[in-house]
Amino acid sequence: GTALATGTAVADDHTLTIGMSFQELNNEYFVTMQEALESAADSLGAEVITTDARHDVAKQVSDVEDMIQRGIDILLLNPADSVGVETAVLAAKEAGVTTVAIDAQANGPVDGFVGSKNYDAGYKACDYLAQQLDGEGQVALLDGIPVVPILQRIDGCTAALDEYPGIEVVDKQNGRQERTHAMTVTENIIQAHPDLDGLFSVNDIGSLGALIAINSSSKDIKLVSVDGHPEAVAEIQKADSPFIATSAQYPRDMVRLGLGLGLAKHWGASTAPAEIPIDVELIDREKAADFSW
Amino acid sequence: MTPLLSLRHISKSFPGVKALQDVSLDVHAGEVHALLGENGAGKSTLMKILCGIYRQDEGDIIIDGKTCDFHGYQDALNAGVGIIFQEFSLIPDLDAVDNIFLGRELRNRLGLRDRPGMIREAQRLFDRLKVSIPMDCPIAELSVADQQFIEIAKALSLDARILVLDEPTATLTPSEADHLFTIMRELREQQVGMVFISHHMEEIFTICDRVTVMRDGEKVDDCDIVSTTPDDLIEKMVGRRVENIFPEHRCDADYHDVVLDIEALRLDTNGPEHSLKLHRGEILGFAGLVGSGRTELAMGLIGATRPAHAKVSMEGKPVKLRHPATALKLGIGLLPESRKTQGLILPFSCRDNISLNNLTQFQGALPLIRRGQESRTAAELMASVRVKAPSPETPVGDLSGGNQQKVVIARWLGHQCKVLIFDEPTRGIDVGAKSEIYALMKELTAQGVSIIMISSELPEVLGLCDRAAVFYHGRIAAELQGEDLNSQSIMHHATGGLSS
Amino acid sequence: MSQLASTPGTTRQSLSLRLARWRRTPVFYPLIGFIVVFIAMAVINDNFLTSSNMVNLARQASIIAIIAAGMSLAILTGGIDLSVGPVMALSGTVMAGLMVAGVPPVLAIVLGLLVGAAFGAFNGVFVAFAGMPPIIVTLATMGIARGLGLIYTGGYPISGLPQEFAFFGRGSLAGIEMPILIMIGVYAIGYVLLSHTATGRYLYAIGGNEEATRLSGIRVSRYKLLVYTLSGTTAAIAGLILTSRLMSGQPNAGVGFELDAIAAVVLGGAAITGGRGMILGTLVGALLLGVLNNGLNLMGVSPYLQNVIKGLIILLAIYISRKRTP
Amino acid sequence: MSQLASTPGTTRQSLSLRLARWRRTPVFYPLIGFIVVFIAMAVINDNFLTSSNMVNLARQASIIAIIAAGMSLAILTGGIDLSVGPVMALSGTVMAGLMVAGVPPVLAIVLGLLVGAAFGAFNGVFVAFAGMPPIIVTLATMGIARGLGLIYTGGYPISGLPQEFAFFGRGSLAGIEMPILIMIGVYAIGYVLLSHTATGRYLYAIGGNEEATRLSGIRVSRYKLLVYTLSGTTAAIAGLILTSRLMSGQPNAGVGFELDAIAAVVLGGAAITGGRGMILGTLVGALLLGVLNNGLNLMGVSPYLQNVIKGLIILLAIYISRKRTP
Ligand SMILES: Nc1ncnc2c1ncn2[C@@H]1O[C@H](COP(=O)(O)OP(=O)(O)OP(=O)(O)O)[C@@H](O)[C@H]1O
Ligand SMILES: Nc1ncnc2c1ncn2[C@@H]1O[C@H](COP(=O)(O)OP(=O)(O)OP(=O)(O)O)[C@@H](O)[C@H]1O
Ligand SMILES: [Mg+2]
Ligand SMILES: [Mg+2]
Repeated sequence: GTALATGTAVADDHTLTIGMSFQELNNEYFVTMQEALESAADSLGAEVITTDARHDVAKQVSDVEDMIQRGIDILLLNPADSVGVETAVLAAKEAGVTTVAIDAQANGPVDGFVGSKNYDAGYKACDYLAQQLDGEGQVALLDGIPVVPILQRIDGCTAALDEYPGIEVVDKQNGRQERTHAMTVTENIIQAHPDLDGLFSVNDIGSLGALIAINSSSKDIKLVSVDGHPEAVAEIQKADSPFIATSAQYPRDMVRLGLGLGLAKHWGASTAPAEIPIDVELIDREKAADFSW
Repeated sequence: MTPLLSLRHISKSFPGVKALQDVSLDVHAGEVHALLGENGAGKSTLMKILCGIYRQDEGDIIIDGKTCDFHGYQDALNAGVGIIFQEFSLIPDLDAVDNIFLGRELRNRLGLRDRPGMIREAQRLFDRLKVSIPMDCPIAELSVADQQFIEIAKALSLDARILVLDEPTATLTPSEADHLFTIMRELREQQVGMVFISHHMEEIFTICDRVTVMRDGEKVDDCDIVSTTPDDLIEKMVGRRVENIFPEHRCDADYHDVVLDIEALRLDTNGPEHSLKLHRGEILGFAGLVGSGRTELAMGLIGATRPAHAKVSMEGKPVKLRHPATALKLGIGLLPESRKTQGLILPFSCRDNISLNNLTQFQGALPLIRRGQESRTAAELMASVRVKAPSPETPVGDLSGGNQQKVVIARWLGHQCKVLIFDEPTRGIDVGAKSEIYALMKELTAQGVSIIMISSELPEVLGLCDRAAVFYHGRIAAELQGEDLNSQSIMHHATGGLSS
Repeated sequence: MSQLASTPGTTRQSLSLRLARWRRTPVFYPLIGFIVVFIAMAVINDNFLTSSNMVNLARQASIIAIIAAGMSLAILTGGIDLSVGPVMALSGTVMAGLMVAGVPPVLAIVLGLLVGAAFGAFNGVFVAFAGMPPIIVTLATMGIARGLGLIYTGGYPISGLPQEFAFFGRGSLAGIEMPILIMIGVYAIGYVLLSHTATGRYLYAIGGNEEATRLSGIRVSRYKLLVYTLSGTTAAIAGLILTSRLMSGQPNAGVGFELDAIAAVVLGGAAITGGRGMILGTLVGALLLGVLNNGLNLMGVSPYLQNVIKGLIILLAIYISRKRTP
Repeated sequence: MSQLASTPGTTRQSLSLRLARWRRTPVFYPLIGFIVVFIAMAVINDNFLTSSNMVNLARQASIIAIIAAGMSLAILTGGIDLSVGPVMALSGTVMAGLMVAGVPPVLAIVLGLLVGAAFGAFNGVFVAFAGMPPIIVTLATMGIARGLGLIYTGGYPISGLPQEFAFFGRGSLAGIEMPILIMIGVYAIGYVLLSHTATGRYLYAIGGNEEATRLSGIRVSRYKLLVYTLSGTTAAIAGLILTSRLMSGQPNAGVGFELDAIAAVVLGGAAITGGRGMILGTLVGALLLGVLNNGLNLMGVSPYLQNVIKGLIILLAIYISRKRTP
């Protein structure tokens, strides 16, 4: 890739082509990224190709291979699995494509990584939860698909809760980050632990499912999670909602920074940072009114 | 001389049925032994025990003086027993060669199948049977007779010392059956012992040396064939004298009243055009050799297959028969030729099978079925055709072939049908049941029902029909009536004029 | 011998006879299995037998149970419907989308159910009139329905539904929660249809021997079309409940539901080859699956191990109920 | 009449006869379909017909193709194997786990393949000896295999595999990439097995009429056991390639692969009811799916729309190849 694109038009006869492979596209979080990417690419006059791996890393590898066939210059890779995606990174490298991992790190010779501080996200949410419970009570965790960012959120959350000796983690079940499943699992957690006080979900979609279960149990269970999903933010704003806070990520910024980093590397910038961690912000009832992705 | 095979005091029960009770049977080398009995007498069951497919509850199988203990057909094969099954045991998607050698393939040096070798071997068998059957098309595409010959060739290729033939002639023409008898005589020369099951009395007197008669799972008698007569055997079999299996000949037909008028019916675009009239109260026979196209015409007529062109009227009004359901609505019913695959719902009870297409009769104001009424009607119908079954709730699959056939007939009796098409209604059915079915058909015509009877048995056509259409190669070669309806002219037309 | 037998039991043997007949119905073993597992769960787990958990369990089982009712019909006729999950999602998102666009909830629901029925009929046309094997047709349409749902929503869940719509998933009538009530309704209709109408008998007959059924003058194709239409409709009803419970249309819901529904039908004693089974058996099967899911969850069994235990119990249940046929 | 017929063709009609016969083989329509779609893709898309994309396509198709080879055997005998995806994942993670634990790659691979074969045999025992319907058995074992894989890995992918292991997924031999080579090998063995050995005949026979096959003295249960063992083995081989390509054992891999494999088999002209089909047809079917995936991706069709288009093409293909049987 030697073609240089100016801010407004196309250099040479080659249109800059940006490929982005998503781990899923059924989640507003990723769809927001896709929108941000498209509008950014528009202003560059670049072409965008997106694919949806449906959480299947083997499919993701195929998707990337096909994109390479189509001659992409920059690959924004949102890995379904950090390790498994290495083949795709290698293939991209071989084809001279600049690769930036988005949201989760990818193994192999990537040119850069942009992602949230997931440990902090878990930590902040659970620290807030513990404070709201006055450092006392039973808490359950709603786990998700075992990939690094999710793992880090759980780690961060556990670390925060460990600082409060009065808090007991009584259960950890997998809600698969999906509304229906999270709802059912939460219903059962509530049945198994009638005295539950708090719940941490690894993402907002899962917590929206859990919220239904909590509401219909009419128990006082406080709920926190990670993402900043618009539905979650709207929910947090409601008075007396069990949903009290979420550690917000910035999907638009993530993709903007990722694309920027990719372009810089593509143009040959050698001093560009290898990694851009993005801060997360805890959105509680007060801040929710002004927040959106 | 010790017999080659000796079955001693065999008993066998199925849930609810005592199929065999203390049956003994001796077969000597070089003997053709007939096994005779009504439907459900237990013939096939006895033979399946001999072949290790069922296990007897009591009794012994002794071959060459040694008691055998079979745990499956393979064991019986190893002991030199082979069988031609009553129900085909062929694989429809495989070709003739694969079917004949299934389980006993010839192999080449690499251990792979030696197909040329098998083709040679199969050709030898076919030559011996004087048939020519294509070797490499799936046998599902062959005629029933060809399939029967493949079944026979398969059994011959076993080089069995004891060969069981369970109704092998039911689907063969007389001349084809004669080839089979020639082979059986050869085998007799080679000291093979054979058990031959058939409902055709004349065949038994043609080929057999001894006969064992069974009734209701018990042995009634055995004797040398020379010391008995057909009437005698029938009496032993049925338990009463059957004077004449055909009802008194009486014509119920009203030749001024055409019920069904097939003005023009072409099955394929290029096929021959059929035309035919059926009168009220008439029994019209469809005679011809197996595979001559009678079933095809019947199926096309009721709309079970889509004919290329059809101009048909019923009682003077033109009708379109696009589906068996339309036919049913107009009062035309078909009793298909294969009861297992086309007639019966095997998992259903007798009652459910009989009421299958009558259910709307049992509905009240709401479209709900009144069970009591349904059961009563079914029981009445079963009684009227004398189905031998423990109760209307008995699964139909547990009945013998003949009784299954009667269940299908009973289904159509529940309708006020104007036209009934019986396709080989007596295939594989014993003499007693046959005469009952004939009587039933006569009863129907007396009530003004018109019947088309497809039959490959000449005596049946001659004994029952008022008129006959003779088929040859998919065409109606002749319509015979009165004086002309005799066996010579039927055979003449059925073989395309070759056998005059 | 057989002539002498039975004038159906009015005598004193009738009790043991009735028991024997009862043992032979397809629901006998499933019911035993259900009771055994139920008692085991109740013994192991203190929180299991509370009334709130019973309601919880029935509510959780209702969605699969409703889908499985339609699946029963398909399996009974010797077919199968793999497209139920995506059809459920599609109908649910259509309802949600219409409501958000301002269509009154009742109309939106009717239209959503019609979408499910229409998609089922689309399956049915291929199965009934083109004579294609149901497993293949619905395998293909599974992808189509999923794609349509995703295209319709653009991949986003649809939220912002009117509050009164929550009634179907969260409300209750006469003290019974709506999802449970709807499930009972579906099964009541299914029971009458299968056991007391001519149509039901035809469906069994088609599964038992399609050719014979056709030759005896029954319009097999029409009934097959009906079956797949009903299966699409039950999927849509499940979609209604799910959408109302979540108060959002989820284009991606129902992944793997077809497998759960098939498991429920077969656990309920139906023959996968058709012709044999009872709709109430399917209900028992669905509740058995529900008890397993709920009970194992309550016991805090790791989700990974749950897969294994559920699989083994299904194997065992089918194995035991198989034994009976010789 | 049979006496008069045919002495098989050695005459001049033989060419048209051979063409007619060729048209009647199960691969005829699939091959036509494949060629049509292939040409369409090549015309629409400039990047499609490059040699690098052809390799790319074959490599991508190889995993489903290998699984589908085993699936062919199961379907041919009138069965099905839904557990292939999880078995693939389980074998792959076992290989990875063993290697990480220091077992030499070759030994780890052998053990991983054995795990697949053993799991297949486990299926086979239930199908062959307990007489349970394959669709149910493998539905249950699907959950079991998935659970075992997840338990074994604790849910996390296993990485850190020795570099030389990459050979099977990323290496090449004699200029052909290993996944493609392995796929060719599997199909060559499958072809000989089905078309030139007695065992192959028996598998067709079992699918055509199991009872009759048994009556011919063939030990049907043994062959069924063999079939499911082989299906487990091919799933494990696919697991080897996948693990090597990803250089990590993925316990969650292979979701929905059973459906793709079934689609490949049926697109390849096999009857889902058994008894009819050719292994090379399955290869054509798998490549057709590969062409669709790759071609639609290259065309930049939205992932949602891809579902719909793929479904419609599968429907159409099966519809056309169905028409032939009257
Ligand atoms: N598998 C079975 N299960 C239950 N009952 C059976 C079974 N097979 C046969 N029977 C019963 O055993 C009896 C004997 O049947 P069998 O088939 O031996 O009669 P058959 O003499 O061969 O009659 P046909 O002349 O009709 O062939 C019948 O009453 C039949 O209903
Ligand atoms: N599945 C098939 N494939 C090819 N040819 C067939 C098939 N079935 C029947 N035929 C042929 O069609 C012709 C008519 O068969 P049909 O069954 O109508 O004859 P039929 O006179 O009723 O004989 P049967 O006594 O066997 O009932 C025969 O030549 C037969 O070989
Ligand atoms: Mg018999
Ligand atoms: Mg016929």
